[in-house]
Amino acid sequence: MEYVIDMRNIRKEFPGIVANDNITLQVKKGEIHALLGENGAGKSTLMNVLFGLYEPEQGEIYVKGNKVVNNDPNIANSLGIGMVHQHFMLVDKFTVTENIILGKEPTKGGKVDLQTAAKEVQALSDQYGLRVDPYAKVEDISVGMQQRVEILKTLYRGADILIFDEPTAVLTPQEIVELIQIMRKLVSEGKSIILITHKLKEIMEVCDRCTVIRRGRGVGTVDVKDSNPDSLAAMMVGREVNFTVIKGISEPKESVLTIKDLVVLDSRKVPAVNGLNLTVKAGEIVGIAGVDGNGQSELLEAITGLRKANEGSIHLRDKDITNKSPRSVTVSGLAHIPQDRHKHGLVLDFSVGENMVLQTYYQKPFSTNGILKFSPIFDKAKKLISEYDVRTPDAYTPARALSGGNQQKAIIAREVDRDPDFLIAAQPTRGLDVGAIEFIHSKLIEQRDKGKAVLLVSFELDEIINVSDRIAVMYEGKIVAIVDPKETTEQELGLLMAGGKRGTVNAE
Amino acid sequence: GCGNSEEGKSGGDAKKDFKVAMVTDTGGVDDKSFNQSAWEGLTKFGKDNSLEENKGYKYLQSTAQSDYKPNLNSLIRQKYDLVFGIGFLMGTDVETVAKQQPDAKLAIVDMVVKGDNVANITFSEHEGSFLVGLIAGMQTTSNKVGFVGGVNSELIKKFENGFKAGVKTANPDAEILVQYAEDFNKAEKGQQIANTFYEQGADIIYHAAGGTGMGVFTEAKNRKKNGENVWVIGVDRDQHEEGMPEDVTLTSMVKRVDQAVYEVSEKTAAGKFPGGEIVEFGLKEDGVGIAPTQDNVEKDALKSVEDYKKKIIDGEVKVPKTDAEFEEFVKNLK
Amino acid sequence: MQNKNNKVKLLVPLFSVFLGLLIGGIIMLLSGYKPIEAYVALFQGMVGDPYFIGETIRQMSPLILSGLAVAFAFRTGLFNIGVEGQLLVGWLAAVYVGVTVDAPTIVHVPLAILAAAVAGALWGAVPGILKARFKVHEVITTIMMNYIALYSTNEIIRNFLLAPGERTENVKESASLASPFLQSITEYSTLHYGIIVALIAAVIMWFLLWRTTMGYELRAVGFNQHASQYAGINVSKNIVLSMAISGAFAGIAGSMEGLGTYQYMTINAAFTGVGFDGIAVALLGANSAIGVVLGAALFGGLKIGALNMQSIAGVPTELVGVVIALIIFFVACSYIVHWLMNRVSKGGKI
Amino acid sequence: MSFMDILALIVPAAIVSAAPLIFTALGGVFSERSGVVNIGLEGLMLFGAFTGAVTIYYGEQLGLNGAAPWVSFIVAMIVGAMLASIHALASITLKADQVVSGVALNFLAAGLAIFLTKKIFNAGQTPVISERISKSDIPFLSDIPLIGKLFFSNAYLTSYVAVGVALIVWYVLYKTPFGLRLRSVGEHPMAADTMGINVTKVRYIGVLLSGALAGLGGAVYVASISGNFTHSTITGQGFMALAAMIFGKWHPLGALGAALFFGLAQAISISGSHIPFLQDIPKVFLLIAPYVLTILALAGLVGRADAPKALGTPYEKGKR
Ligand SMILES: Nc1ncnc2c1ncn2[C@@H]1O[C@H](COP(=O)(O)OP(=O)(O)OP(=O)(O)O)[C@@H](O)[C@H]1O
Ligand SMILES: Nc1ncnc2c1ncn2[C@@H]1O[C@H](COP(=O)(O)OP(=O)(O)OP(=O)(O)O)[C@@H](O)[C@H]1O
Ligand SMILES: [Mg+2]
Ligand SMILES: [Mg+2]
Repeated sequence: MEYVIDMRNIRKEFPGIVANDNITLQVKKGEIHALLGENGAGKSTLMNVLFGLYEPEQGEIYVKGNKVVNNDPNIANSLGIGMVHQHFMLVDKFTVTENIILGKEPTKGGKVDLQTAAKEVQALSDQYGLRVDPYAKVEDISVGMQQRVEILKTLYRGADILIFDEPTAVLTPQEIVELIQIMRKLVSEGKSIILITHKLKEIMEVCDRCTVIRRGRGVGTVDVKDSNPDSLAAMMVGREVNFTVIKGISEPKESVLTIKDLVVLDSRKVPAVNGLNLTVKAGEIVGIAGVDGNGQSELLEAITGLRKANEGSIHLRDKDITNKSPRSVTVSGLAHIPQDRHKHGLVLDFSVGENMVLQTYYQKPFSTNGILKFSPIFDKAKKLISEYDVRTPDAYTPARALSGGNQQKAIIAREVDRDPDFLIAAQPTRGLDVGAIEFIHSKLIEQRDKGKAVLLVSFELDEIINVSDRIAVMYEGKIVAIVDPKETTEQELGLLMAGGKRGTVNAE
Repeated sequence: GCGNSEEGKSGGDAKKDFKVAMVTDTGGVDDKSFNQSAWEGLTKFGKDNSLEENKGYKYLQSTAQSDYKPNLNSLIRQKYDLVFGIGFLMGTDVETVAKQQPDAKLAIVDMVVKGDNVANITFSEHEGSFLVGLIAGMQTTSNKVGFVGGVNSELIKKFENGFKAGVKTANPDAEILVQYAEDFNKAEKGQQIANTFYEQGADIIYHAAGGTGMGVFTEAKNRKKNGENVWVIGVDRDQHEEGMPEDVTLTSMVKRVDQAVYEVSEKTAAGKFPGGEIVEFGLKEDGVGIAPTQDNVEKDALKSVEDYKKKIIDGEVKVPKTDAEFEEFVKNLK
Repeated sequence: MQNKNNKVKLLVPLFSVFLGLLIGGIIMLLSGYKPIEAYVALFQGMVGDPYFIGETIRQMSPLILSGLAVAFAFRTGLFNIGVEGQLLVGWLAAVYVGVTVDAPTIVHVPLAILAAAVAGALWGAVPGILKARFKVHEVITTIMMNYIALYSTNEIIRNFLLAPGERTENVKESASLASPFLQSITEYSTLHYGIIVALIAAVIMWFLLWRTTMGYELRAVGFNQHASQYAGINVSKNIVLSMAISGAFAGIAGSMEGLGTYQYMTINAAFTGVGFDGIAVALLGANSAIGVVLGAALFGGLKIGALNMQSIAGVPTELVGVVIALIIFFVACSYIVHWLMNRVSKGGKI
Repeated sequence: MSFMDILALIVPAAIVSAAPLIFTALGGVFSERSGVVNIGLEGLMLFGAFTGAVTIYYGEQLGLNGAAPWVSFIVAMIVGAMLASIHALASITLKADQVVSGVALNFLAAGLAIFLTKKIFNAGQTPVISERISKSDIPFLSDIPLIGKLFFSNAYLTSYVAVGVALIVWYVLYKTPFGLRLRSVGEHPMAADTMGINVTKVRYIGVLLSGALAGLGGAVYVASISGNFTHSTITGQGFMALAAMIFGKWHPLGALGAALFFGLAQAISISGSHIPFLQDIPKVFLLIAPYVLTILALAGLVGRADAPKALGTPYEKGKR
């Protein structure tokens, strides 16, 4: 057998749904094998079966030629399989070292030998170029470093078959570049990798072969060098997909959002936004490009009233909304697709219908005199569900039961439907498949064309360049440059985001 | 659930048909205190009159205040000729039930309520406490004694003032420390209060504090083990056992609820139910007194106890019940 | 589908009660009592005749209210162990108004209940404020507030309201919930009009939570504070409000005792236990209004019936505590109940 | 009274009354650090007190003499762990709501303990035991000036055992592989699972240990303070231990400190009427002082306490 991993005819059911239906996946030694499919296609499920978290109803698994019964991550570990999960499996309050050695702790006289462990971690991280601070607490380190910790966890256990479930969804472009280098290095040492990603560009760049699944069934496996993004997308979705965002020329009008000399402190009381100026006009999409941690979150929180502005002013049209409550900012005509949909965007235990009126429940017709009116609420919800193609059994289903993509669509439906003057979209497509991305981009542009002002914050340079009419580069709490997307390149943006200078920069 | 109790010739003189029962307060029938004592009295009465337990005489236990009325009612509905409510907490319930069921005969211990069909049984705790106070006053070597109360109330005040009067009578120079735990069930509080008292030089503590008093014993035993000469005076019944094996119980002030229950039952069975009356059990009636275990009490103290017992019974000495009466009493001592 | 779900929802508690009684019976058997006789007495003592029905209903009223208090807080993400203390201050407030105010019944009773609600609400709001403002865990503060309530109410009675018998005066006739009529039809049980108040409160809780914008906000904050803040809901205000409303229910529970069952307040040597029982009632009733009413009926009935079981069959009342505990366990482990029910129904078919 | 005298009055008293709370709160730390809420501490402590009283009583009959209390501690720990296994079964294996299960445990323990007492002794309470843990001076240490009198004289050996156990728990939780695993299971059980840790097993151990320590707390209460078991021996101490655990931020040494703080506040409250500058304060204020002080301390100094992240959520493999 030439395959290190050979999963045959895997079937895995969840109550009411077949997540994997007769899927076969074969991975060769030393290759990077892509696993592609829409949101909810069953990729993570298949990998969890391989990792021993789920037991399949049917099918066989061969690892390095031997048939295995793998119903425990311990067995997977001993078979040399390691997995970097889509949602990180890290204990926030532990240090990097503690997270890595958990379950396989070196001891000295019955006591965890942290010193030796940290040394080992350091050595391992040097070997593969995975920069981490062994003594830092996980809650204090960047997402990129957290991911490197996840990788180290698998290497520490001697894994030679690594599963990466959507590793790049949460990374900045720089971090993605680093990760790709790391993956190459790992493969060059004889390890094999299964990579799940929605970014076709990444597949084209690093993968050798690609297996595509659709709605729980295998569509096929192709050699990447014989394919192209269009064909992969078509395989995955079952139809042609448009990548280039179709949009007309923007016709900016009056200023809607005006920010002057804004200073915002972060939770450690250090200025995260430091004298920022920005205007967004009606009928344009302004994209904010920047490396994570340059004050984007604090900026959005200050605009939306979730965080106090220490200096400066924010105006929505003529209205001063500086340090106004979220409610009054919303009422003034702002809508906000938040970055973290589970934390801010939805009350997961509320029904989809109840979530659809999260900011408007107290207004007519959803309530009168403090009494909720359910038929208008659910009528509205049903309308939005069908208009925005939110896949949910009905409006009464808890939001928790929806997939990430559909949760996101529900939020967008709610925010756009309020017909705001000004729309903030923060990482609106993170983790979504190409079909869903296409839909969301078209909605943003539709808003612009209706004469609304849109502020897009994203770590995806592709998205920023494709969707924005103007790009504001944010660095260390300031807008350091405004560039025209048609006249810039990813390289130039990357340089500016890293604090580099361009000839004449005029932050308006 | 009283279908099987035979409809009978009630009110007859024949003791065979006489049925008597009691309702305990939340302390339970074996609280080693007045509930238990009442039940002992009732049991003795039952045995003496060859009644059958649970048919001729019985008790019902209450786990909460709100159980009192249902329990009283339940017994009346089962046609008991006399029903005792044990403890002043049941006073109002007894009063209401008596009003609603004018044919029933009830008795309440430690409390006086309105109603012609209720016998009120009270005790002169202050008189008994006076006697143990005398002993404490005479036997203290530090001239300092203590009193630990459960919850500050009119009833417990009788214990306190009687005790203080006894101490002052025997030993006008003695200092008396007083503290209420505001709880009948917190042994650790009792222990801490006792600790504070002993630490300040008291050598005898009288407690009227139920379960809280267990902590007083604990502290005394600890100290005795470490060579200190300290004592506890028990309450309600002979608490000699609580003081063993270190033998810290000096003596106890006993309250003969059994005696009272027995007597009232007997009277009622004989057709002389003291309805509407207050039946007071004092020294004279042997309703209160010092415990039979007196080994640790000195001879002259015992003698003095006998003297004053007589004086109190004869009305020569009037023992104070309230703070005001105590003030008055002390003034007159000088 | 929906229908079947509802059926299961009802069957699980019923089956749990059955299992609880079954194991309770086994314990009785092992310890030498007669389970059948005991259970007959227990049942008789719950609903056997008008008197017992009256007592059971009377026992239910404060339990419904303390259960609602716990359930309401639970629904909004808070654990109120302080119902006991809120109940005590409510009791005192109701009795105070009942004793000192002169007014016609139509005014006096609502006024006294309102006083209880306000007192309970204020007492409950303190842990709410501490949580909203200082992030102090409400479980600790509510436990502490219980003790403070116990000692303070006792002291207030001792200093300002004392009547012979370590208690306050009786409330005036005009403030009393007691009903000679209800008592006479139930053979002089302690039944009073409080049950009506309790049932109205249950409807209010349901309506508040599920039909008003206030309830929407409270539930949203209970589930997800961040999203609530994002949606413009004032999180701190809602935490305080939730604790205050919960406390108000608890306070009214106190007025059941003060205006109905007792007509006065005693110096309490210990907690009444009604507040802690409320936790069990709320959990038995799955924190829903109707569930709380049913849970209180079961709980109150068993407690009252236990007295008769003791009286007739000689089984200690504590056994009912064991049975109640078992029932709560089985309700909580609905998983195993489902499994057993499946076994039984399958076995029945074959 | 001099300041030293006051301290000499208060500090030993605080240490004496804190021991049962310390043990029980440490039990709470084990359970909750593993992610299982334990409202049932009260019931576990109560049953421990019952077991302790019964064991000492029969130990005396069997002639164990001074060993009887110590034997009772071991028995109470075993019985406490057994009782806690019901909570573990319900809340870990059967995925019951942990609060509900804990509340049920409290009812069960109270009902069963009194029921059994009545069955065994035909009385509502156990007989008073003679063999107790007694106060004594700790040799040498009690001779240290100042400190010796405050911390090492006239104290129960069990109090020092409690402090020692707190240190051991700290060591176990923060220095050993088992501790690392237990905490990881309470923070992020799925992460632990993917690292090959048996979440169910670790949580069971956590809950059983909580039962053992709470049982010990109850038995120590009987052996050193109350001397017998009645229906009102344990009324609220378990909840105070729960409060101490949260006050101490789920940390063993924090719980130790909080329990001592409670003891100290209680001692001040009780001795207050004999301390010169506190004498004139109305009694009721002294009475509620321990509870008010706790609230003030929490609001002013301690503030937010972060519970273990996964506390209260049953772990189901493959559920997100
Ligand atoms: N724990 C679960 N319980 C029930 N159903 C589940 C569970 N996990 C997954 N599913 C179902 O299995 C299907 C496949 O889910 P899976 O997470 O494998 O998708 P995916 O391909 O990884 O999607 P994405 O790209 O969004 O990560 C989903 O549509 C969902 O309905
Ligand atoms: N708790 C749950 N109960 C039932 N189904 C679930 C649950 N959690 C997830 N699912 C199912 O799993 C599927 C995939 O969810 P998943 O969270 O992987 O989506 P996603 O797009 O990857 O989200 P994210 O953007 O957060 O990564 C959904 O279709 C959803 O139905
Ligand atoms: Mg996935
Ligand atoms: Mg995803």
